[in-house]
Amino acid sequence: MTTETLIWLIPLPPALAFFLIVLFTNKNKALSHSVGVGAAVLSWLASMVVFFRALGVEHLGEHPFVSSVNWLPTGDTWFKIGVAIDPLGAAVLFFVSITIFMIFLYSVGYHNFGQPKGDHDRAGLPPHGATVTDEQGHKHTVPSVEPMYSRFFAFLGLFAFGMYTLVVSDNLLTMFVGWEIMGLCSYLLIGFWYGKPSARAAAIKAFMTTRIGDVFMLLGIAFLYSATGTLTFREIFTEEMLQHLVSIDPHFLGLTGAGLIGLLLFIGTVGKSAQWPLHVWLPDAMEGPTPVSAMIHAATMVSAGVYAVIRMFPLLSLDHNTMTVVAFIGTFTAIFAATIAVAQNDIKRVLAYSTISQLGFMIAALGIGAYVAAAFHLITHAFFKALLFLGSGSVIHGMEHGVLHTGNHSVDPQDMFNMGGLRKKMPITFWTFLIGGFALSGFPLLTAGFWSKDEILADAWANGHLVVFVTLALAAFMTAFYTMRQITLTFLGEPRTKEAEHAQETPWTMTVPLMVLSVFAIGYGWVGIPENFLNLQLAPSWFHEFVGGTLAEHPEVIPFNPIPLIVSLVVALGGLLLGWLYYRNVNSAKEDFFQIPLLKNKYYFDEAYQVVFIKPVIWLSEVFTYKWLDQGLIDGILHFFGPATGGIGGFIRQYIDLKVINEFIGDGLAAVTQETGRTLRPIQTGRIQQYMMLSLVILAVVGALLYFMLGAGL
Amino acid sequence: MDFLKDPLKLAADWLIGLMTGWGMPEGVAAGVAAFLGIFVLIAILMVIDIFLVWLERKVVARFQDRIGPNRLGPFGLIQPFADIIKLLIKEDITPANADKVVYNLAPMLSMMSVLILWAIIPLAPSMLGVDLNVAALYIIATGAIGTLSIIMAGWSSNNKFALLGAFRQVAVMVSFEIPMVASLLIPTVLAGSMGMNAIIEKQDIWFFILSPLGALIFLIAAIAELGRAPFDMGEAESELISGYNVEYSGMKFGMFYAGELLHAFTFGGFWGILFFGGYRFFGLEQVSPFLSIPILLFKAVIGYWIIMWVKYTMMRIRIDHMLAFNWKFLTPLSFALLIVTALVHALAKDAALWVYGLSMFLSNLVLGWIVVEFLRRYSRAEREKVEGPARPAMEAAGH
Amino acid sequence: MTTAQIIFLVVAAVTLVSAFMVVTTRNLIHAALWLVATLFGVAVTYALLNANFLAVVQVVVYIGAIAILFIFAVMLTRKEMRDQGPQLNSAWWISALLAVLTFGGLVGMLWGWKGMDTLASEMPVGFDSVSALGDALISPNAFVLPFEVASVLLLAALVGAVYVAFNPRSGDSRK
Amino acid sequence: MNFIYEHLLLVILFFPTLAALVMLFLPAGENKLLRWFAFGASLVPFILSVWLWTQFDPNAVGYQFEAQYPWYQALNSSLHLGMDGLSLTMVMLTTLLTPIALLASFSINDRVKGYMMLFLFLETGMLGVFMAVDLLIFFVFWEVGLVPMYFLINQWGSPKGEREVRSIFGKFTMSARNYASLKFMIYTMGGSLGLLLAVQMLGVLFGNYDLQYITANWSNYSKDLMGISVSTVKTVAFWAFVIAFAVKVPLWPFHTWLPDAHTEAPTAGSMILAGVLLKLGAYGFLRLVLPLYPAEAKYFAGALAFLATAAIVFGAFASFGQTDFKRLVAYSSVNHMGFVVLGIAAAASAVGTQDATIALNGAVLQMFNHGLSAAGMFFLVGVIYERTHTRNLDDFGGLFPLVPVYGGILIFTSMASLGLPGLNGFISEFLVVRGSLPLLPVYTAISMLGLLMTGAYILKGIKQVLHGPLNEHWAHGEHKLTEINTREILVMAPLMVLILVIGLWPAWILDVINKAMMMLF
Amino acid sequence: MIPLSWYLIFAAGLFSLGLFGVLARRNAVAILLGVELMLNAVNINLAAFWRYGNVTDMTGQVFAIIVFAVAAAEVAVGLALVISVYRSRNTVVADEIDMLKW
Repeated sequence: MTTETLIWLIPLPPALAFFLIVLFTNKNKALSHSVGVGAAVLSWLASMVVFFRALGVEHLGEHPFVSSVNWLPTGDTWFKIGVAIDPLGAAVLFFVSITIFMIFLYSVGYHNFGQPKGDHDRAGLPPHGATVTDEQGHKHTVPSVEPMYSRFFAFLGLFAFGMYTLVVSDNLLTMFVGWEIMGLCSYLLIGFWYGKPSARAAAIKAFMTTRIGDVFMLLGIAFLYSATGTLTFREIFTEEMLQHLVSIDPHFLGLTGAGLIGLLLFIGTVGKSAQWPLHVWLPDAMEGPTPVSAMIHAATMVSAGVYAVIRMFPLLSLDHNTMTVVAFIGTFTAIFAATIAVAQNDIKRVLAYSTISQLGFMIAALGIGAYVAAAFHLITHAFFKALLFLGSGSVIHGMEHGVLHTGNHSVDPQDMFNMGGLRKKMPITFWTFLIGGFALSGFPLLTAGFWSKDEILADAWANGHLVVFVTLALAAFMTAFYTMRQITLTFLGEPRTKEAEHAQETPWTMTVPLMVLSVFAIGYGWVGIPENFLNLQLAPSWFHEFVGGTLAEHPEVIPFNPIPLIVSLVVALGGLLLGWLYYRNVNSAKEDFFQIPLLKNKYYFDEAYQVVFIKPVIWLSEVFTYKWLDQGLIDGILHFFGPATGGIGGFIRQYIDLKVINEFIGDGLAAVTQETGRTLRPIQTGRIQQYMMLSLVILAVVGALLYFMLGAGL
Repeated sequence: MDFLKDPLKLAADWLIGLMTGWGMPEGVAAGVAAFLGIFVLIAILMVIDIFLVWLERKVVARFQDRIGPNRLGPFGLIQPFADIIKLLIKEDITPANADKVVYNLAPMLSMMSVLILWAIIPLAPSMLGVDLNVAALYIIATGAIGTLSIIMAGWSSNNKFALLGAFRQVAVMVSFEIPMVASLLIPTVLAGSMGMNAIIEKQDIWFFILSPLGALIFLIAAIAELGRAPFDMGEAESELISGYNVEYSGMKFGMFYAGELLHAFTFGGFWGILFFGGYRFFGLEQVSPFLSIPILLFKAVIGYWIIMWVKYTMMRIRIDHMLAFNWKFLTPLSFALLIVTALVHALAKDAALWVYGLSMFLSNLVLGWIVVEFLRRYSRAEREKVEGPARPAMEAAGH
Repeated sequence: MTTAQIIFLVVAAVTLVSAFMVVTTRNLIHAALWLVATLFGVAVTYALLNANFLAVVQVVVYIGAIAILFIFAVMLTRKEMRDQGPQLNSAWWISALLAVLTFGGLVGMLWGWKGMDTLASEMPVGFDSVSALGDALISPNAFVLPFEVASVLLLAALVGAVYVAFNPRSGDSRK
Repeated sequence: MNFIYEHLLLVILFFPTLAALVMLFLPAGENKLLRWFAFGASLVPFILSVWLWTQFDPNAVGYQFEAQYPWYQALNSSLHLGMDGLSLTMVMLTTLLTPIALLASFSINDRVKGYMMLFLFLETGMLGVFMAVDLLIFFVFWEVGLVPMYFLINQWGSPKGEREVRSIFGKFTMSARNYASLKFMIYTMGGSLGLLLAVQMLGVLFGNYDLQYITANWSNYSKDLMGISVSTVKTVAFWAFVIAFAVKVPLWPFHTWLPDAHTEAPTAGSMILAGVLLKLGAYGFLRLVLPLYPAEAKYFAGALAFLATAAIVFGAFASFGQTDFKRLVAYSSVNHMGFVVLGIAAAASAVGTQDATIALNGAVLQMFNHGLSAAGMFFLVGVIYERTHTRNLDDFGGLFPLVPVYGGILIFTSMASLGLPGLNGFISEFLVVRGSLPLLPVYTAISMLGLLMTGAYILKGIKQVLHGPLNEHWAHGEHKLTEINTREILVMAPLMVLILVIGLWPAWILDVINKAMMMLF
Repeated sequence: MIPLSWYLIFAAGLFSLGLFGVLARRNAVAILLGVELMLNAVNINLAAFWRYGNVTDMTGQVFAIIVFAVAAAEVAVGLALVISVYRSRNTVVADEIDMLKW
């Protein structure tokens, strides 16, 4: 099979799995997850084949794998859609396929496959556990299987389809298709336990917030399309096309055409990658099952946002203003989210804010032109954040064991202050989580996070973006701090609750993905070690060479500078140390100095949005548009016509019809007619033959008259 | 050979030659010759009629396990002549208050309606009165005269039984004319012509095989048209003494009687012509009219025999059942059959002969099966309406 | 005088005499029978006009059905066998006058028409008027619609006649 | 067969009427027979129009399958039928939706015969508009479609509900369905008065009503008329046309009949109303307004776009503000049809350019797509209404576990309505936006707000019906909500398949539309 | 040969006789007899015009056929009416059936 065909086929298995599960196997849990995992394996295999074939191609950037077909007729021309794998695509495909595969596998265990059905479980709510009686007659409460098990795999499949589509597509439109399908899936998956009002609200919030971005992005796509006549990346990123875009003046805030398009597309990313000010949905998205969080935050959706920006980098970089905006948003988000993360107690929420923060890193990196660094951080982050989320899921799962054991459902299994000492109960989870956490913090030399984050800082320093550099360094410090806080509160020390004491290690389907991902969380950093690290003149960074090849102008290798290195060493190690020192003594939320209300309540952004946007929109909809405009004004005008017509009609009837027409004309005529009829009545004898004679006579007379009067020439 | 091939023309030519030799104008001579031909034909028919009386009596006797006429002549062959003599010498009674003209006209019309049918019967390819292009309708038209004669007889007799018989008979005849027309149209459709010769020439396969159902309908309608049992409403001895001809005696009655027999024989002949290939019999008709006439007559006798068979084995049907049978069953069926036949004919006429024949035959069969099935269900429903739902046999046995 | 003319004159005379009898005979049954004779005459006229189909149909429809119906109707609408009272109404002479006038008017009007002396057209060789008539009746380009309408009319008349003549007191024989 | 082929349009057009007339003779009580008969009869035009589709040559210029029958010869108006890519798409939509709607109506038990007959008449009315190549015929069918719909709403609409009518003359109440049907009828008729007048004017002017002839001559007609300058006449006539069609589409601010009519109509009525009847208006724009008044349309494109944008934005807002599920869906039609008109307005402003063609492609495809998704949505609302006898969103809640299949279908269809990429709505909306943006950038940008709110109200619907804590009222006892049944799934199946197929591979239908648009404009 | 005029005059005579019957006979059945005569007269004309006009154009004969159908219908309905009237009013004299006045 040619590589091109194979690329076409990559997204298909998950989509087919979706339809298979929805239409046929939804009653059978084992079959459903087999189909789902099988599809993930197929896609993974195909992705690996494509990836390794891509590795073997010299100058893949100039000669990517491409294939396209006609899709939409637009006048005389066709809009083509197609697939393409260039170095960036290949690199992204690599991590996407692995994480997706791992998440699929993980979900089997996470949703308690093989466990009995719950006693009171109902579709739409998380499983509550099942009571089983063992041989001795003792009753145990054990985790129960998810009631909508099959559905979960179907959604995951669709999600994977969206992501693969996004990665392999060679044009913005199909990319947008994948993008939006993921949006739908995130909606469905966040609202997976739709019975919970919070989940339902979170799902809508996620969808709507990202949709704000999407709408702008769509506008940007349309603009781009009408400006260039194509949406295919290869064709847009040619020299003359980019020049043409720059030359357009859209009369908007002094931006160039390229700048405006870039900005519009970037707003899409802001929504999707949860950048400030559209970040609010992502923490709430934690309402979904943990594999979903991993899926959304690590492997796919938020990465997709960054991926899109990386993709559009040649366009974005054309306009200085846009780049500034991007850099600002990224940097601000990085520090902003990091401060919030410090004050969160929910294990997943911390990770969520951490994700926002890390995405801010990437965006900031792009904003300062650090193309490769952003891509690199995207991938390493995907690995270790997926690891962390899956790890936290494992922790929660273990805690739920404990909750079921004690039967005390008031204990929140996600609150870190209810945990402690889990390293003994869940060793595999602990060690993998530790790896992930260290990677996130940028633990020097060993972890992937260090190399990628260091590269961003180095780029910022080298390009002279001092503000960005300082802010990001601060954010990195806080990252290390809250990561250590999390690890300390969760795993170290002694169990703070009974439930934590009874936590259990999770099954292999959950731990294997953790272990696999932890390998990448460490190892993947090594493919991007800069060649002049410590001026050692190592081999050229493979990642830099490979991914950098995507761009037409090969990004230059920045010279080594010890300052960013030292800074990143200091912030990472310092943060970790400080976190450990402080939190090993903190035993409850009250003792925590960082539970500042402003931070804990996320700077009151939700509340502000509620007041500034949502309430007015509801008022606008329910009262202004519907009640006042439609029912009041327009219908009011209409309702004027009905009664008015009725009134006119009434008048006419009363004074013209009844008086004049009826009484005078109508009745008068009738009286005359009646009198005439009465007089002429005797003519009617009722004898048919007399009638016939009469008619014949008349006929004869009339005929004769006609004959003679009209002339005999007839 | 000429004589064998076309004796009629030979004889006519000779006659005309003879008469023109006497000085007659040619037109008059042809007229006289034609008249002579008609006369000869009628004479032969009369003789045949006489033998039909004998045949009928013989056959009915056999059906009833008797011997029949056997005293006069060999096998009682002379018996009919004796009968005729008896009829001729009987007193000719005209009832009081009878409408004399009409009374006397009726038997003549009755006989006439039968005889003029022979104008269109082809005895041989070259031997027929007129090759009318509306011959099939002509059969019906002559039936109308028969009807007229019956009602005239019934009315002019000034007898309530006669009138009742005439009414009933006429009602039946008028009703059964419709399936008759429809079934006559089936050979017409198949042959593409109403002419008798054309219909016969088309019958490479007997139309009976192409349309057995049509032949059956024609037979039933013909029996009703003839007023023979089981449809002998006009006579119905047990109810009306003798129906419309109750007041007739002597040779006037004889004319009704002989007319009926000849009519039956004639319809047997038409049955043979329309559905069994007429004078055709494996090419024998090509040899000589002297072969084809016996072939036709043989077929007519067979038809006549079947009509007799029906008459002497079936019981009489009540008048309302009979009319209901016609209007609710036979007429719709005949129309349905006509439509089916026309459709199949239109669809399959260009196909191979065996395909055409088979599809025709099968379509008839299918239609017949549907009808029988429908009748079965209908009658079961009717029975259940009267008797209540049929009980299972076991339960019934228990009572 | 050719043979055809003689035949025509004879037929016409018989027909007209019969027709006269139809309208004047006291006995209605006789009138109906005279009508049969008239109709026969008309049928023969058709035959003279080479309209075979019309001739045969005339016999089938008029004599076989309509005349019979008349006879039935006459018989059903009388109390005695003999007809009582005058058969013509008091104004019969006006009617006679009108009829004569009509005849005179018609003939008078026809008299001046130049087409009166037309002779019969030549029949094309091999022309079968029956099949031509059949084609005309069912051809969409010709008369299929009137033909179908006529059939609907007949059906309606059938149903209507049954309904009108049905005696509700006698009821349905099946009940 | 040859006869049918030669008169294919006529057969498709009048077969439903014929079937309805035959139905007149079917026994009134035999509901099953009547339903199946009507359903079967409506399948025939569908099959024929599929055949039509296969026989249609998208590359041929002008009308195909043209057929002309004498009609009103004194006026030189003839029953002139024709078909191009535009009408073909709409005819397909109509003949597809009618059997589906009839299948959806199998649950009607009240006066089935009349109901089914009205539906079949309705089909003829709608098809006639799409097939007419004669202005007078167009108008006749335009009005013919109203009558059955009026009775369907008035007689078979939701039985409950009072409507308080407030006006400056005071207040009074009437039954909701009566109000809705009256409003629908009078509004549409009132709107089309101007159209009638304008059509008559054209007819008098040109001595015939042949669309092709008038199109060829009217747009560059330059003599004064009745002492008034031709440009004034044209402007007035243009607005007469526009208002008639705008009411039908409906454009803001002529849209208020729509939520009432849709809400009160029986389920299948709403399906057809939203699925096809609204398209008549848009079709009118494409078939008559743009070809007849290119200059005026170009001049007033901005105004049209303003109204379209208002429809999009206000429609979306109003939809979001509803508590009645069906009304929510009804307002969504205003929103979606706004995109159609936006595309048309954009195209009017620059006829002949590629952008215009794309915008028109989008508009026509949006018509087709909205026909599918709106019909589906209304049907789904009807399904749940039939079971619960309430449409109030607050009465539902958390029904997903009770009706998983229904829920899945509802989400699927909602997403099509929302314009999710991969489903049909996205393609058309994208094309409209793509086509309009360079031509009418401000309006297009504002309409994006509507697109955003589309998401909001769709999600609101799903949230209130399917998600959230289960309303125990529907979980047990006599109120227990039953799952969507096989018939109802069969109703949805073709819609869903088409939604998906067009979403993934739109070229098969868009190619026909595209070629038609290229030839028309 | 026979000129067309013979047929026309013959038909006119028949028609006038029928007309007389219709106008003068008292019995309703007899009136209908007269009507039949008139119809036949018309038919003769139709057939004659066919024969004397264009023979291949079957319009005349078709008209005659349709007149047959009309006549049959007329007789069926007319006689049914007569019988119905007779049943209710016990008379078939046209002059006595004169309720339908004023």
